[in-house]
Amino acid sequence: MAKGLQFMDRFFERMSRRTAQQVSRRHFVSGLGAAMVGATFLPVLPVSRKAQAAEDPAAAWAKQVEAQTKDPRACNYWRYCSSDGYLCSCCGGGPATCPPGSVPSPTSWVGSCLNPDDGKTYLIAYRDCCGKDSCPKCACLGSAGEKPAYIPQLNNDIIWCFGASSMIYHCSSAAIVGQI
Amino acid sequence: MAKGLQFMDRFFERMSRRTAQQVSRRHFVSGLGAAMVGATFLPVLPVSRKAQAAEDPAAAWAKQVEAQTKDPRACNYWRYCSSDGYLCSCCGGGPATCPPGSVPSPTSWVGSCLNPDDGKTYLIAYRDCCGKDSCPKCACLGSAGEKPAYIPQLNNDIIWCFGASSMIYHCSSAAIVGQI
Amino acid sequence: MKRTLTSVAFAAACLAAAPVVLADELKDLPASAKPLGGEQHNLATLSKPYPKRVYVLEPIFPVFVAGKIWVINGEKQDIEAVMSAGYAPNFAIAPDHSQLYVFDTYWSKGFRGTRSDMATFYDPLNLTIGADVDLPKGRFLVVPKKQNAEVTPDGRYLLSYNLAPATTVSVVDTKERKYKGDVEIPGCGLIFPSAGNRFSSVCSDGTLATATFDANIKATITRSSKFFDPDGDPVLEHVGIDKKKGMVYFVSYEGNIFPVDISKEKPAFQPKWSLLTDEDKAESWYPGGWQLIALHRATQKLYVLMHKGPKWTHKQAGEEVWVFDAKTKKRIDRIKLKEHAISITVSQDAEPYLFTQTEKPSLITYNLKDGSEVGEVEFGISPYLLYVDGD
Amino acid sequence: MKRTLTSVAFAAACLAAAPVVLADELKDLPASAKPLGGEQHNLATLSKPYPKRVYVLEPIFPVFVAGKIWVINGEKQDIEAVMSAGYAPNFAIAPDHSQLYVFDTYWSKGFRGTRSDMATFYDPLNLTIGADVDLPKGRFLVVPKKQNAEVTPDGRYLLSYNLAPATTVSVVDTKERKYKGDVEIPGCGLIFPSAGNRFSSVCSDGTLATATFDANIKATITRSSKFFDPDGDPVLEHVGIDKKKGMVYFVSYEGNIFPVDISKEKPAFQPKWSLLTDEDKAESWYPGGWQLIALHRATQKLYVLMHKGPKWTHKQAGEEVWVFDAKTKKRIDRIKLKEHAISITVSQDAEPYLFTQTEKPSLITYNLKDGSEVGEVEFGISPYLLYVDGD
Repeated sequence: MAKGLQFMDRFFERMSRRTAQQVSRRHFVSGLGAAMVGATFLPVLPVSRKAQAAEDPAAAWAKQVEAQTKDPRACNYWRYCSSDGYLCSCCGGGPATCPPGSVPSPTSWVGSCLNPDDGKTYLIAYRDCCGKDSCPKCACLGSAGEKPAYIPQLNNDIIWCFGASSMIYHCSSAAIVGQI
Repeated sequence: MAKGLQFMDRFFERMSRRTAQQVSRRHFVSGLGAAMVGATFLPVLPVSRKAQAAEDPAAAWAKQVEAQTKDPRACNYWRYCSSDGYLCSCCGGGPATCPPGSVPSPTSWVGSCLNPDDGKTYLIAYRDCCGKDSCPKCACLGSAGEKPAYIPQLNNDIIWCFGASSMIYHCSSAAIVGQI
Repeated sequence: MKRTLTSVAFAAACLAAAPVVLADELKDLPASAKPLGGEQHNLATLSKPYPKRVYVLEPIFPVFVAGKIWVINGEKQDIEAVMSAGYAPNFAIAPDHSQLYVFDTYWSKGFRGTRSDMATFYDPLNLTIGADVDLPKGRFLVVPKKQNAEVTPDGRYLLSYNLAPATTVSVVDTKERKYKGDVEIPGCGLIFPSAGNRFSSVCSDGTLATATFDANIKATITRSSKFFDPDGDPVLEHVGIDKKKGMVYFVSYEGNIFPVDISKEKPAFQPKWSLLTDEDKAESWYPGGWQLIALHRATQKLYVLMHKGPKWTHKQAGEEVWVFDAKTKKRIDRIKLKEHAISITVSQDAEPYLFTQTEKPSLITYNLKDGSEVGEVEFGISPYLLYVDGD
Repeated sequence: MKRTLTSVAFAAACLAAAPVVLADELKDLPASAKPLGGEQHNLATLSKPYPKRVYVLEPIFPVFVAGKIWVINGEKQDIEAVMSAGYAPNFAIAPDHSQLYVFDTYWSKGFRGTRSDMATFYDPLNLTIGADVDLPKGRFLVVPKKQNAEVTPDGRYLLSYNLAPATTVSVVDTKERKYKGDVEIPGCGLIFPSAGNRFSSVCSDGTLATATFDANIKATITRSSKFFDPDGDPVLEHVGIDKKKGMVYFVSYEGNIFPVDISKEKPAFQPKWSLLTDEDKAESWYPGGWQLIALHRATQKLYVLMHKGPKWTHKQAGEEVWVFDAKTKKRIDRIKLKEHAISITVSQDAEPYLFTQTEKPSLITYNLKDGSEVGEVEFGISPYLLYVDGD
């Protein structure tokens, strides 16, 4: 089992214990948000795994859609290889900027996408902007490396607003957080 | 001033007095509903006015859209000359039948449409079906004889759910209630 | 299966505008991975109001319980933000641009449960909510029309029309952020604010009612004589309006303009005039659409959406915009629209743009200098009403 | 202007199914008018459940706060009713057809305010609401997937998955109409009910968790050994399922079928087999879509939406439905779809229909006797999940 999944299990386990202690869901979620936002330790614990270019979903996607780095309002913008939803870039925000009046989520999942300009693979945090109903422009469905929701830390169908003041999905952003 | 308008004014006046007596809006509306549904006297007080075929909006509409009497799911079905909204006929109801799970409104406005089969003009009660969000199939916009909302008894933009248990518009029905 | 999708976890970023300090946190990355400091998850704010910003109110017809308001950059033809709203919302802008107001109705369980009506105060830069002011008498639930909710010229009061079926206007004090009372306007509708404590309404008998209210919302109502024929040629609900001067241009089904000066306590009715020549009438031109008329204040030009009838097509989208000089009462231009439009407005600056809401739907913008197309932006399912800063 | 639009008033009709007694009331009509007794304002009810009725759940993506459920007559290709719903709803049908269940989430002011989560009980004929059962732990908010909410085979309990981010299953007693408690399934998701007090879930480590709970919702969880590789070839979330026999056919990204018998306390894993021949693989065929697989119970035929990849296109709409005999593990038919589909289901009767939700969007129905098209009905903006009575 990969490190990330171990982390997730620990994470779930910890949260489950809290649930078991009869912490109400709403306190629980807001507690989580506070914990995550306020914590010095930010729980980014990636999974280590050997790259095999031939089966690299990021590279496959970049090739399939002719990924580009110029237009963050197009579905084939390189960072969106695993993004599912409405692009914040089309709704008054940017690839890593929430539109006015929305609420940036403190939580996200992290995928990896290939930058076609430098040929390098970057870690992308898929963070939702929350607090308003769907934005809804530029619906894009990237699914490179995306997994079912029983592996939540790799799933893009989930409303990634955990820890935000609202669980309402407005749009999808994609921030660079590392490089592989 | 036409009889209908007089009636409306009296109606408004009576209601205004009640409002002034600090009856809350919700009690007020439900009281209205009860009054209208339960009353032996149903306040249908049409306006008398001489017909002039040349300017008859019902006849003009029937000609313009090639009104028909066979398909109540088409916008040119003869009764819909002044109907604005989604046809209940397309959502599990009929021209005078609300779809399952919706709430028939006890109030309506009354227009008149020409039946192209018998060449006669009928009074049509435009009753909304309420209680669920838009149905939403067969959007039709008839505006024959339709007036601005400051003449509410002739306006089809209004949510005609007064007196129903819900002010949420689901679809539009059109029942025959008389003949001119 | 091997893959390079290697880095997967809940990632925690900091809230708006605070930098994300991921650098130290990526120590558990695989050897091949380098943290990059982490891109901020920023939160955008709007620039200050400017004349060519357009707010487009969208009652979403197939999902009527949840409307939207689109904030459009009319210079760049771009979306600046999207606001969420409820059932048949209305919108207004404070005259000093200091607030945006949404008049709204919700049910606690979406389409059922407890109803609540409110005026919501939005900061115009952050689009954050400053207040929900309860409207205890409710709101008029209708396909949204601009003059069903307004703000007084001094910005002091919000006015929200209600028909339940008594016809009243709810008054909200914007300073106190409180509902203050209702003004009864029996048999009338629509709100044309003319002073800090005065507004006029159109009545079903063809008169204009003018209500003046005091600080306790005690009102006196005066009724004008009949100035239009509600049976033969009623005026439409959308008007050309100069809120600063207190001038309203009503347009009727038959294409007549009824100018009314509401700046004084007693409305002054100017002679009606027709948009249509005999030739136009022979060609069966009619005004029509939804928000079908706009006024450019500085030049007193009127812009009217026109289509070829027959009669009783007053809601049909327009294929042309006709331009009139309200002073000379002459048509001075015809703009053939690229796409038929249901609503129009104009910016109030010196080099105005014409904004047209098409049936497509899209917002197509024309430069009024020469009628040329500036651009087109597509959004929404059924956008309906247009507002510009300073209109 | 003269006109014959003469009869205008508030007209009051009686409520559902009660006749309107207008005859006596039209005495004030103009001389030319004759009352006609007045047409009733009736209220329709649904016919009894039947195998080819399809419930289509629509999370409306551009207006996500307000979903819908469409009740479709799959025989006549017609809309029987439209139900309103909230945010990312789920749906379930009582095994005895006595209730419809909507698992739902609302905010008191549409997109803001107080959140409430509930299981709503609907009468299947009148579509009236019998109960809202509060789900105090919330619900999993995600693009709706069928196995996130279920009902036990005996109809006794509703099971609703939650990730907040603790992973639990909320249990509602349908007799008492009360929330009874939550079962924790750490690291697992999806619900496959197998008995009145038992369900299985898929875990992120490739195992199956099986939870058995008592009347107080005290649960014991057992974990199987790993039966699929979550890194290399995870199983998708939608399955072919025989809820009566307790048989689940998982399908994986790479087109493998993992049959699991969950009818006993301990799940029995049958050998995996592939949908794909070497030739199919050479042509790059993959399963894909959303609800991409269906089982016809009586014949144990599996229907799978297929498209030509590349890899990682597991959500791409299918261009063909491949038919497999789950006993012989052989493909027995290929149905070329008129329109690409994201979701499919089949009726469970002896002459089954295949229902396909297309991207158009529309519901296109095929007769499985010969693959011929039965008809097409268009509705909605983004319908997503299909349910049939008895599936």
